[in-house]
Amino acid sequence: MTVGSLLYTDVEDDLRAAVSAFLTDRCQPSDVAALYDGAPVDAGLWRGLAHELGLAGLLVSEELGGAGASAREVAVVLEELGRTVAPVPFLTSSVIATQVLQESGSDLVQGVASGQDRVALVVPWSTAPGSDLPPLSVVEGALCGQVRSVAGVLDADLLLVPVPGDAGVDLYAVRASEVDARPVVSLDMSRPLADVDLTGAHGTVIASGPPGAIAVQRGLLWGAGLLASEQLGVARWCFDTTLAYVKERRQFGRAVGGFQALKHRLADLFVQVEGAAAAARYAAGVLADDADDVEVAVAVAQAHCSEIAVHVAEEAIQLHGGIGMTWEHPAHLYLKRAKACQIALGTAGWHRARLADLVDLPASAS
Amino acid sequence: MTVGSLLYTDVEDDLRAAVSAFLTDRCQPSDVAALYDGAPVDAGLWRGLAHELGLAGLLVSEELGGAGASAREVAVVLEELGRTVAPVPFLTSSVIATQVLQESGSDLVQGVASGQDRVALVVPWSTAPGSDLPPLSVVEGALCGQVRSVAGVLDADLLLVPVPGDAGVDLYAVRASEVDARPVVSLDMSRPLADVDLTGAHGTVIASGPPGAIAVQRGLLWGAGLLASEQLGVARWCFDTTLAYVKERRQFGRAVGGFQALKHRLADLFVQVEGAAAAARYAAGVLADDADDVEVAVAVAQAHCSEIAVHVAEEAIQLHGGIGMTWEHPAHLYLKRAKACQIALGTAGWHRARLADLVDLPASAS
Amino acid sequence: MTAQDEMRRRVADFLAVHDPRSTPALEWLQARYDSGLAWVHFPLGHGGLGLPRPLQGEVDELFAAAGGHDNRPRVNMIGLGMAAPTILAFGTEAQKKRFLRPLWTGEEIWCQLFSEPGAGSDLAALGTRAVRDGDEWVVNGQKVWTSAAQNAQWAILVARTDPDRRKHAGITYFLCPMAQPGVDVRPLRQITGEAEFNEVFLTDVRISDEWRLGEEGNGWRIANTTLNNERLAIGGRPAPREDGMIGIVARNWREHPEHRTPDLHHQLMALWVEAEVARLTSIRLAQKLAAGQPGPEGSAMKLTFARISQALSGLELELNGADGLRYGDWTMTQPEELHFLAKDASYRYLRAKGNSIEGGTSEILKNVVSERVLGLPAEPRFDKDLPWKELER
Amino acid sequence: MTAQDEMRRRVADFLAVHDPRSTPALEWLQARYDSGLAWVHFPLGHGGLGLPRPLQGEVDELFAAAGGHDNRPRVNMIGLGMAAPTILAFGTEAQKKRFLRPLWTGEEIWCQLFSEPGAGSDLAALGTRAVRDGDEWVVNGQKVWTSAAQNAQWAILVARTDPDRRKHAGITYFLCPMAQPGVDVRPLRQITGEAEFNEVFLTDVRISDEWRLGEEGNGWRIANTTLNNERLAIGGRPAPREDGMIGIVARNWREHPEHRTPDLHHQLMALWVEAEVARLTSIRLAQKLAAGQPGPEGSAMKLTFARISQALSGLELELNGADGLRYGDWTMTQPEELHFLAKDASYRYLRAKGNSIEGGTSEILKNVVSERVLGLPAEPRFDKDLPWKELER
Repeated sequence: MTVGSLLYTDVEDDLRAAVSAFLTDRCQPSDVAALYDGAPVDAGLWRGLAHELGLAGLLVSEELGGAGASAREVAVVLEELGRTVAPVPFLTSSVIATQVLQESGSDLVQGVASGQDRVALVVPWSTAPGSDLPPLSVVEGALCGQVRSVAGVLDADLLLVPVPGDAGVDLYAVRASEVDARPVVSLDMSRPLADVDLTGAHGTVIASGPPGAIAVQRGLLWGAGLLASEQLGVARWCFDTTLAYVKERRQFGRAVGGFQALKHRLADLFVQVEGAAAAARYAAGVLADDADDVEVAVAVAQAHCSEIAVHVAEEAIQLHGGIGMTWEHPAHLYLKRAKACQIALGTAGWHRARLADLVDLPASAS
Repeated sequence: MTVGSLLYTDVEDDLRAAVSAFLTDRCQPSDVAALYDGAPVDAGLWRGLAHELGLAGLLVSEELGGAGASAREVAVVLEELGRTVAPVPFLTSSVIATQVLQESGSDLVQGVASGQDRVALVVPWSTAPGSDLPPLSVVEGALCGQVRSVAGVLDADLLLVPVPGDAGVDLYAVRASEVDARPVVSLDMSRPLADVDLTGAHGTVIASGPPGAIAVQRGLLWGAGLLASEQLGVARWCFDTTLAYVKERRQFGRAVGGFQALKHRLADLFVQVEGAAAAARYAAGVLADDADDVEVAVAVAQAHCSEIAVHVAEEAIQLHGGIGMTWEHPAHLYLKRAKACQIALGTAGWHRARLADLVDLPASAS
Repeated sequence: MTAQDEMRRRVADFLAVHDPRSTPALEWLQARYDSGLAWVHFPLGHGGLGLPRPLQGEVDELFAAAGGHDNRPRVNMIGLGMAAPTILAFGTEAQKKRFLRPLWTGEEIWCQLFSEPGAGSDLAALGTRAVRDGDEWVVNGQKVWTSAAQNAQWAILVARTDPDRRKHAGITYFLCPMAQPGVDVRPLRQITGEAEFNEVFLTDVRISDEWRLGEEGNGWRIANTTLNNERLAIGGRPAPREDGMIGIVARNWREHPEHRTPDLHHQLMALWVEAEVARLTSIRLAQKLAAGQPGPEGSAMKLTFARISQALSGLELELNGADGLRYGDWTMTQPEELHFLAKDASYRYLRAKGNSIEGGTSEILKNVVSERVLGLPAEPRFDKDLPWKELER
Repeated sequence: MTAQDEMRRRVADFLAVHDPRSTPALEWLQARYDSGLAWVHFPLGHGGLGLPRPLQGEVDELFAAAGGHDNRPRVNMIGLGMAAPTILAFGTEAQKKRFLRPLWTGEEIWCQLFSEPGAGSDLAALGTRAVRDGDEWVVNGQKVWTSAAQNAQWAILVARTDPDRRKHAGITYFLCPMAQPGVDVRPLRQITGEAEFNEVFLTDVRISDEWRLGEEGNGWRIANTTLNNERLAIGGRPAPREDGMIGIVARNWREHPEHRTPDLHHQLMALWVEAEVARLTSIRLAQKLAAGQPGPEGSAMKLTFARISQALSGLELELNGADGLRYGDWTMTQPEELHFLAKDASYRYLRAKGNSIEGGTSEILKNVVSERVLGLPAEPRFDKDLPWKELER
C-alpha cells in the first residue's frame, strides 16, 4: 500500500486554528485542575465546540445534519483537545458512539450531529477493539448487569449498551435517565469515569447479532486509531512546554537546556514525538480512506503513541524538576491524561499482540 | 535466605593477582586476535594455568588430586579469563565437565584434576540448563548422530556425550579420537566451536537414567551460574578501558568524558556493572554453599550479566568512536565474546522465563 | 568487655530502672537520652556513649523488643537524620545542649529551609537574604519543599549573608525558630493531591545570632554535611527479596491471573530481575561500607531505586486495566508521614515520580557518580567565581 | 511544456540516437553526460539541464528501463554524492570542466581524505599540514576512514594551511591526485574482518595550486557543504513496509517457528513497531521537504535507523540460537561496496555497530538535533577562538 499525505492540509490548519483559539479562550489548565476538586464541568465548553464550531457532528454526513468531514479533520480536533486536556465528550460521543451509530444505520446519529445528544458506548474505558465485552443480560425486556469504569457516560444523554450473545451483540440504545451512573474518582478527572448499573433499564435494539458486533468493533477501532492523535496532542504540549522551560530555567549560571544530557534527552523526545505524528497521521489517513491497512495502522499508532505520550509526560515532570511535581503546574494534568490514555482502548502491549496476528508474526510455533 | 558476603576474601584477591599476572604475561589481545586468522591456540597457555597455577582441578576435591576450592574461587578465575578473553577450556572442562563427572561419581575427574585430560560436554553451546538435549541414538553399541556448535571440544581429550532417552540420560565418556569434530568459523574465535559427528564412536557409560540427567543439568547449571563471572570480567574490561579512553581522548578542546551525555552514560554503565558484580558474586556464593537458592541465583545472574556484558561491550565500541570499530583495537574481541556468551547456556530471556517458574510468577493464567 | 557487651549491659541496666510500661513516654525518652542510649555513637552528654555507630541498630531493637517508647522517628526525619548530625558537628557546646535532647525526644520537631524556587539543584545560588542587625539577623526570602514545616518548632536554614562574595562563599547557616513572626507556612500541593511539603515565606524574620550555626560565610560547607547525611539516610538498608514495590506488583500478579498477558509478563520479569540485582547491589554496598570501603556509591543506589520504582508503579496501572484508571481520593490533605506502599496503585504511580527529583535529582546524582566515583571532569562552570549578585538568574 | 515533459522528450530523443545495446558503456555514458542527462539539476555544460532536482529519479528510472549502462554509483559514492556537488559549488570553471565528466562516467573514482586519528567528530581540529612551495603545496599527515582509496584516482582533501589562525579558519580544501608519490594507502581492517576503509599516509605529497578548491582558509566552509551532502544522502528514501533489517528478521521469524519464544516475540514486535514508525516518519519528512519545509531533521532519521538496525541485528543472533554463534568468514577482504543485507546475521550484527559512528556519531547528531532543530544552547567551547597550534590535543 502507498502512504498518503502525512502533513496537514490548509483546511486542517484552519480548523486547528479555530479550535485552538476557542480552547485557549475557554479552557484553562486551572479549569481542568478544578475538576479534581469536584468543580462541575463547564457545560458551555462543549456547547461552544458543538454549536459554535460545529464539531459534534464532524463525522456525520451532511444529509444527516453533520459536517461530513473525515477522520483526518477529527484527528486535528483531537490533537487540540489533547493539547488542552479539554473535558469534552468529543472522542466518546462524536467519534466512538457516532461510528457505532453510523455502522448500525441508526438515525439516532442525527441527535449527535445536531449537538442535542451526547452519546456514550457503555464498555470499560480500557476495552480494546477485538477484546471481550463485559457480560450483560436481558431479563424480561430489561437490561441486567453493571459495567465499571465507563468514559463519557456522566454527561451523556443517550447510552449505547452492547449485550454480547452467542450470535454477536445486541446493541441497545438507552436514555441516560434509565440507568444509574455513579461517578468514579478517576486518575484522569478531565475524562471522568462512572460505574454504570443497567439493571432494570429499558432501551431499543438498534442492531443485533453480527452487525451489532461489527458496529461496536468499528467504534472501538476508530476510537483507538484517533486516540493516537489526542495522545499526539498531549505529547506535543508536554514536549513544547518542557523545551521552553529548559531554555529559560537557569541553574549553575546556565540554561539547564544547555546541559548535554538534557539536550540529548530532548533530541530523543523530539524523535519520538515526530514518530507519533507520523503514526497518528497515517492512522487518521487510512481511517479516512477506509483503506485495507486500517487495522495495522491503528495498532501501530496505538502501540507507539500511547507509550510515547506517557514517556514524554513523565519526562516533562522530571525535566521541570520540583515545579513539575506541584499541583499548581499543569504538567500533572497531562501525565494523568497520558497514563489513562495508555490504558484506554487497549494498552500498547495489547495492540502489539494484535499486530502480531495482522502481520503474520505469531508468538509461538503452534 | 540470608545473603553471604558478596565481596572478595584475601585468598580470592591473591588468586586473582596470580591469574592476572600470568595472563598479562602470556595472553595478549594480539594473540587472541590472531586466532581469527587461523593461528593455533598457544598450548602453553592452558598448560601454564593448569600446572603452574593448578587451576585445572580447582573444583576437584583434594583426595582426587584437585585443589578442593569452591565456586567462589572459580568465579574469580573466570573474571580474569573474561577480562583477557583468554582462549582456554577452563569453563568447559574445569567447571561444566568437571561438575558432570563429579555428580556422576566418575573417577575420570582425576584426569581433569591432574591437568592431563581436557573434557567437554557435547551439547550445543547455546544449551540452557533445563532445556532439551540434542537427539542422539545408540546403534549396536556405537553412538549415532551429530551435535552442532559445541564449545571446548576442539582441544578436548575426552568427551562426555549425553544420549537422552525416556528414563533420563545415558552419559557416555568417549575419547576425542573416536569422533569427528569439524571446526566452525565462530563469532567468538577465543572459544571456537565445532560440529561433532559422533556416528560410530564408542564410549563408556558413566551414568544413566535419572542420575545421568541430573549430572548433565548440574554441569549446565554451574556453567550458567559461573559464566556470569566471566561476563562480569568482560564487562569490567570494557568499562575500565572505555572510562580510561574518554578521560584521555580530546575533541573540541575537551576530554570527551567531560561531555555530560557521556558522563551520564558512564554513570549508568557503572551502575550496571556494579549490579553484575553483585549478581555474579551472589550466584558464586550460593553455588559454593550448595544453598537452596541456587536456581534463582543462577537465573538472576544470567538474566542480568549476559545483557550487561553485551551492553557494556557495545557501549565500549560506540564510545571509542571509530577506533573501536577497528581490528587493531581489542574492543571487538570483547564484543564477540560478550555476544557469544549471551547466547551460551541460555539467553537472558530463557533465564527470565525459568525464573518466572521458580518464583511463582507464571506467564499466563493457566 | 567489648563495646557491644557494654552497650547490652547498659541497655539492660536502664530497662531494669525505667520500665517503659510504668514510665510516661517523654520522661522515659529523656531518661534514655540522659543515659547515653539515644544514639550511642554520639558523645557522652549528648545522648551517646561514643560507641561505634553500627551498634545503634541493636540498641533500637533491644528497646523496641522491651516495649520502649519510640521517639516517632518518621515524624521528625529532618531533625534526627539531618539537623542532629549537623548540630553535633558544627554547633557550639551551648547549642548542642539546647537542641539535641528535645530534638531526640521528639519534643521539638525540625524542618529544613534550604531549597528555593530559583535554587533547586543549584542550591548555592540561593537568594534568601539574612542581614545583620545588632545581635540579630533579619531574614527575607522564600523557601520551598519543606516537609513537616506545619509541625516544626525549629528549622535548619541557609541564607545569603554576603552577596558580594562568590555564590558558595556568602552563605550562612542558621537554626530558625518557626514560631517567629514573619514565618508564613503554606501547604504546597503535589500531583497526588496531597500536600506533603510546604512553601515557607520569610518576611523580616528575626533570628538571634545565638542561633547561627558555624561561622558566617561557612554555610555551604555545613549544608553539605547536612545533605550528605540525607543521601546516607536514603541509601538502602538490606532488604528481603520482593521488598517494596516489586513485592506489591508480584503479589498483584499472583492474585490476579486474569490480568496476565505475555507483554506484561516480559516487563514484570525484567523488572523483577532488576529489583533483585538492585537489592543484591545495595547489600554488597553495605558490606563494602562495613568493611571500610566507603564511597559516594549511595547516589547510584538512589538512582536505581527511583528508576525501578517508577517503572514498576507504571506497570502496575497497566496490569490493573480498568481499575488502573481509578484513583483513591484527590482531597488535599497534609500527611504527617509518607505512606507510599499503603496507598493505591495510582497514587504510587504519581508519587514515585518524585523519587528521581527529591533529595537530589537523578541528573545531579549521575553527575555525582561520574565525577566523584568515576573521576570524570566536572561540568564547565561559569558561575563559580563571580560575586553572587552578578550572576544571571 | 513542463520541465517533466521536456526531460522525458530529451531522454526519448537521446535513446533514439544512442542505443545502449549497440554503444560501448563509456561512450554511451559520455554522450549522456554531454546531453545534460547525467544529473538534470546540474547546469548546462556540466552534465545537466538546470531542471528541478526531483526529476533526476525518473531520469535514472527511464534509462534503467531502457537497458542503459550504469555509472556504477555504489563504487563511486564519494565522487557522485560528495565531490561532485562540492566541485560544482566551489570549483572554478576549469575545475568543473576537468573533473565532473570523468567523475560522473566512472572513469575517475573519488575518495575522501577528511578524518584523522585525532580529528573525528571534531574534524576542524585536523592536523594534516599543507605548506605552499611556489605553485605547489606540500602535504604531510595521516587520514583515516577512507573508503575506496585503493581504487580512487582522486581525493577530496582538507589540510591545515595556517596553524596560527583559529582552528576553523586555517583549513584549505584540495583535490588530490591519488597516484602522486607519497600517497600511501593501507587497508584498515574492521571488526567484521573486512577492510572497507583505509588509512592514507601523506608524505611530502605535492599538489598543484591548480587543484586547490576555493580560497585558502575557506576549507571548513567547503567541507561542510560536502558533509551536508553526505547526511542528505544518508537520509531515508521512502521504503516499503518491512524493508531492510526488519524484513530480514521478520522473515527469519516466519521461517523458523522452532526459534520462537515469548521473550523474543516481545522484542520483535516492539522493534517492528519502531521500524514501521521510523518508515512513516521518514516518508513524512520527505513529504515536508517536497513541500518546502526543509530542515536538519535528516540527522534524527539517521539516529533512529542506526538504533533500530543495531537492536534488530542483535536480536537476530539470539533468535538464531546455536547458529547465532557462528560466523561466515574472518578472512580479510577489501569489498568494493557494502553488501550489508546479503551477508550473514553475525556479520550484520558487527557491521551495524558502525551505523552510529560513520557519517556523524549518534552523539554528534543529537547535538545537531538539539541545537539546530530545537534551538537549545550550543556546548560551551574553549577551542573556538584559540590559534590551532595552541590547542591541547
